Amino acid sequence: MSDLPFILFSLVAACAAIMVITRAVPVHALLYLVVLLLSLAGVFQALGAPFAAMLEIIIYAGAVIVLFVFVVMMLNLGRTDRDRERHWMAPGIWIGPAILACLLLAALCITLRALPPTAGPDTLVPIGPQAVGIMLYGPYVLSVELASFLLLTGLVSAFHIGSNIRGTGTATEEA
Amino acid sequence: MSAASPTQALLLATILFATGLLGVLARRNLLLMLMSIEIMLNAAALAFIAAGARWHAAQGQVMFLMILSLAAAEAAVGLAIILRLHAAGRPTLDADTGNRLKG
Amino acid sequence: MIALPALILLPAAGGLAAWLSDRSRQASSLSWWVAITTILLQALLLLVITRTADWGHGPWLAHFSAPWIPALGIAARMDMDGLSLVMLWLTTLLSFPCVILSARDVGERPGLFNLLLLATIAGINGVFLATDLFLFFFFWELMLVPMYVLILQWGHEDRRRAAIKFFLFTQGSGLLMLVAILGLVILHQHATGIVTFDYFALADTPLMPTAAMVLMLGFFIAFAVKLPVVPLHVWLPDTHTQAPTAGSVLLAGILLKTGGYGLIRFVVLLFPEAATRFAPVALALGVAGILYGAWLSLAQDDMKRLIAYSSVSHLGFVLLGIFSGSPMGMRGAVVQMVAHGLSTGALFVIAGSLQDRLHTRDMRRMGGLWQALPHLSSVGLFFAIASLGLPGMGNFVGEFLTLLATWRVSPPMAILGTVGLVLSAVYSLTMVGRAFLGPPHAGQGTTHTPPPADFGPRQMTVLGLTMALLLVLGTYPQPVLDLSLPAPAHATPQPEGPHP
Amino acid sequence: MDALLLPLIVVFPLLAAGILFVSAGRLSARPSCVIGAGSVGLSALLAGRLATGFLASPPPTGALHVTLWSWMQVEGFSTRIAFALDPLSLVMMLVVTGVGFLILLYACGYMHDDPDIARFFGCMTLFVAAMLVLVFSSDLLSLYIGWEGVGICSYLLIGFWHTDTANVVAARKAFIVTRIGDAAMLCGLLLLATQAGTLDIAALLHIVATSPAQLLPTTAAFLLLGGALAKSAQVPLQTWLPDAMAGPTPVSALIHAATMVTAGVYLIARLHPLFMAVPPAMTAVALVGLITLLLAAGSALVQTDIKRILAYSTMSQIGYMFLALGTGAWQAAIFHLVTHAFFKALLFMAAGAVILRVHHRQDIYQMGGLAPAMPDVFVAFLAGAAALAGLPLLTAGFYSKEMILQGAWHANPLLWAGALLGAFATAIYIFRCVFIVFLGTRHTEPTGRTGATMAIPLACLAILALAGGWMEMPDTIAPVHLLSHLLSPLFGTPMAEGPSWLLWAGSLVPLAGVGVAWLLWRPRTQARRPPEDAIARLARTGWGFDTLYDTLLVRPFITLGRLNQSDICDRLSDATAATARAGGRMLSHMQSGQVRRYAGWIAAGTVVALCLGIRP
Repeated sequence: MSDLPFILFSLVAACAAIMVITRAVPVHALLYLVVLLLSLAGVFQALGAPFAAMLEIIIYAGAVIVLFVFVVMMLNLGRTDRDRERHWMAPGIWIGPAILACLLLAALCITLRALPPTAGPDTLVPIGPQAVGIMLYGPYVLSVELASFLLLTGLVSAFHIGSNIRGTGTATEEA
Repeated sequence: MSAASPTQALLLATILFATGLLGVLARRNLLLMLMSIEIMLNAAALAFIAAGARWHAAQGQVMFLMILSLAAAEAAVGLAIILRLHAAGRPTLDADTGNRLKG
Repeated sequence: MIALPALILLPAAGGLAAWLSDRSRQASSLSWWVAITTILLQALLLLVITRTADWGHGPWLAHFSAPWIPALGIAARMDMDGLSLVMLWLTTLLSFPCVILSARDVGERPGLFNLLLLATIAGINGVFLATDLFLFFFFWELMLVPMYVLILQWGHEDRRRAAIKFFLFTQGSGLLMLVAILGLVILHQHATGIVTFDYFALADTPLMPTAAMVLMLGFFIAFAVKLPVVPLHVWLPDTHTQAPTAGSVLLAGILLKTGGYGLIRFVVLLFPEAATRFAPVALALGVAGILYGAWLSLAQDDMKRLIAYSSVSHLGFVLLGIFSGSPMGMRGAVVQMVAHGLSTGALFVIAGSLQDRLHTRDMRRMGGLWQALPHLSSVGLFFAIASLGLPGMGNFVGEFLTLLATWRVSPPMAILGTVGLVLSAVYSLTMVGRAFLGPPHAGQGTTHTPPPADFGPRQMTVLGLTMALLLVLGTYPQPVLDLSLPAPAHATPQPEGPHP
Repeated sequence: MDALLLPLIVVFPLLAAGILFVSAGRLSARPSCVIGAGSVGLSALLAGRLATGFLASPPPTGALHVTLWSWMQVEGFSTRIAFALDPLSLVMMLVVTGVGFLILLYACGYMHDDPDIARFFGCMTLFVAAMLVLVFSSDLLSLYIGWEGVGICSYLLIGFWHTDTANVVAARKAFIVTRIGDAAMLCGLLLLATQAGTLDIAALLHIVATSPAQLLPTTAAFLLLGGALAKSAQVPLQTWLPDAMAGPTPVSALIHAATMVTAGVYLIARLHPLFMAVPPAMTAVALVGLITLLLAAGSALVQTDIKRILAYSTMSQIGYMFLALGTGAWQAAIFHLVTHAFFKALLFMAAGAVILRVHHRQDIYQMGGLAPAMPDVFVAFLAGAAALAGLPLLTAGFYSKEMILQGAWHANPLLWAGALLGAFATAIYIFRCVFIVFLGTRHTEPTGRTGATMAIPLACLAILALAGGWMEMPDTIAPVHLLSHLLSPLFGTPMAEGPSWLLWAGSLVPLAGVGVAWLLWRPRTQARRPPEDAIARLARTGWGFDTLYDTLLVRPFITLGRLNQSDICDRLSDATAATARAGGRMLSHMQSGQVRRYAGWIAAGTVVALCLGIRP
């Protein structure tokens, strides 16, 4: 197995992530997010998780991003929003968060360095959907149920929040 | 040795997580903050996948599934809230005005 | 002896009765009569206890014990020695001015007022009797809460702040004491394997010097806040100033004495070695209290604050006596506590009456009251003179004995203490001069359409008796002196003496 | 029988005081007088009875001991309320009750119209009782009861007319200044009690005689001296006495001339073996006496208030007594104490009679030429003045002062010279007063008349002031030694007399003084007011002691106290509370509701947790 795809996908993912958080126009950011997710799918593939890679593409890059796109469309953003966004992204704003993020990065890196050296096999053996499926519906069936509950609550709450959106705020409070 | 080692994948996850955090902290637009959170979730997912690869265990991908469903639910609810706020007269989606709980 | 718990239950029950009698709203003074009856019954009960006590069979005079929480070694154990008896009598005597003079004039909800007053008295009685540390702590807290409500409900203009300050200081220090109690119990358990809160058992705990010092400090700080010792006295002036008259009397007269009692019973007797090592610091604190209290007392314009700071000064002598390390000092401290209770209690009655009549405590707005209120003023003069330690009054006996005991340990401390006596003359006479003597204040007499009422027979009788007690204490203190030496903690009393 | 009489002498005035206080103003003037003066008169009668019995058959031990009850008895210390009658207390008892009775009788007339007369007599009788306790006590601690008791009575009586702030302040000052001395004395008592375990005077003196070092006598003597100085208004604690003249005149006569201020003299005489064991203390006593007598005489020379003249003269005369004590002439000190009680009480009362008739004016320059209007008072005052000046042969003051001068000569001729200078000044100032008040032109027309209740005591005291000295005479004149003989069991035989020219000097100097006074202030040369200069102003204000104490002690103390009125400790505790509150507010600011900030805190926390986690 070659390590070239992994490195390529990793570089793309990192660059795409940085592009996502620096875009002034949400749609651009979304596009970079798609790039990020796709390259992450590649990384997964390289790590021997084809099932996860597929899910990443289908659900994330597919369903979730579409959700985002719909919302951006409904928000009806324009030039003024972009200008305001630029204004919000003045260089000074970045200092504090950047320091914090760098600190976190450093801390995590040191943690990684402090891990004991890997004693496992050098070669990666792909883990197919079958193994995942057996695991899911074996010992982890309860968490599957939980996940389904979570999705259900997400659905219900999204529906509730989003319903009656034409009326004013007070209307929902009464509901 | 192979470059696609779980350790390097973890390094990538770390970088992504820090980038996502940077986005959450620096951006005032709720939509962008939500996207940054997606990045962070993905970083966590990547860490799980890498760990699964390291130990040859399927649990990593199981956890990925969990994170996936969590991200989906979170995106759904978050976007609904954004829409709601927008509809209630907050067209700028400024997170810093979120402390005004009233619409 | 079953009378000991009765001494605690009686005021509590009387208080409830007073409260209930007020609820009927038939006669407004009914609850007052109930309270007076309770106090009288208490005095009778104490007389009976004194008469039937187990004289001549060792230092402990009466005992009571009943199981309470056996699993934790907690018992409702009470023992009375001479010291307890003296303090109980002081409590009983001072409840009379509290109830007869002050509680009569309570405007709103007199029933609740009487309930709280009597509950505090019940707690104080318990503190003076309990020989189980858990029970002691229970009573210690019991006497604080009603007092807090008293101040909060019937206090003067700045009562919220004062009440909270009082509560924080005393409760915080009480917590420290609880920690010390638990520490002692745990150390005792480590040493002997028995969990008990019994005073006499805990007194025999073998302790490392460091541990003993730490535990002793826990107790010391709790009682030092109550006494009060100087850096910890800050709650006292505010509380005394803002409390209703009965509250001030009770606070100054008895509540502070629980601090002195605790220092004797639970610091010096429970940790003798640690207390001896700590004595130089305590003596210095005592002298600091004497001088600092007197100095600040001199600078006050508010009459009640002046008296409050003078309390700080007087109770410095108590600390001095307790830690002088000799029985003489201990006896002097007890006499000083009794005399201070009587004289300062009476002074607070007078300050309270002045506030009722003139609606101010500010001495800048008084002056020349003697013409309008000759009785009140002469009584005030008497107690001011008593408080400056004139020989022949109780205060002098206490001060002299504590100073004598201190002189044996450290003459410089005793000399500084006598400087405090000079200052006490200064502030007492300044108070008298500013409030009672001199030309009448411009704002008074002329503009007040009815002149303020002077003390009537009721007040004069009660205060006259207090004066007589002070004089007797000053000229013939021997009974109190004989009683006042506390029984040693190691002399375990017999569970039930031959005389029940 | 005598053992019962002794306490009764104290009990009568005490009882009277009790009745007068309890009646609380319900008594009118006449019963108050009867109770007040009557009780002291009864005491005086009993005292006379006791004295004759004592003189006729002295007790074998030299003193009559009555133990009343045990006051305090604790480990290592015990004290009793106990009385003892020995020659010294006998003399004092007679002075206190006798002069006291005369003054109270006088007060009946003087205070007749005062609405608070019951309170006045209550305080006066209480004072007499306390003074008797002081005199009788055979235990230093019960003596201390009387000691402080007379102090508080003095306070009450100086401030008797309490509507005037000045009186109240003067009373307070008197009590506090003496209280400073009392504190020193208390320290002395504490020291003695610690060292000896008892404060019984006889026991203490026994220890002094056997092993004086046990008592740390130097420290003890100086501490007790502090108390005596304050009580007897000697330098440097003398500032209270002139201000104490704010009280009614009988008070000045009884307390601040005849009895209380001599308590210091009594104390030192009572404990004379202790002082004799400490020569530096003796020197100090003598020097203090000399300095005081000169300074006070100087002040008296320039005063214009008649009562202040007498006050300074009292200080000066007590200075003589201290000088006598310091030179070991104990009999002389007590003799002068007695004669001084006679003539100074007389002077005060005569001055009071004058003041009453010139509408409560006290400035001598506003009087003038009063002799024709009130010849009886003039005669009385003249008798007192002559005795004070010590005019030879005829007056009591001459004999007692002569004895003191003899003692001073024996100790140190310089002391003698100083005392003689003082005698010269004394004659000048008192006759200045006589000439200005009673001779010359009249500035105020006197009204009224001096009643019998006031005249009789004046007459009695005038006789005593003149004839009282005949109980003790120098051998050169007549070998009469009644007092020395009486006191000899205590003090031993007095010293031999010096050369006879001492007597001549002592007789001529006062006469010279009177002559000088006549030259300066005889009616024809009387100036309206003397020209002021700096020294006169300084002397009039008591040589600046007041100002000194005020700037050095009182003001800084008060100012600092005012600054700290709200209690720095309290402020500290408030500051703690404020800090807690500010901290809470700061933390509540963190709850801003801004999502990004929360996220930031979460991230920061994560970083911290990670840093803590990776630390091995």
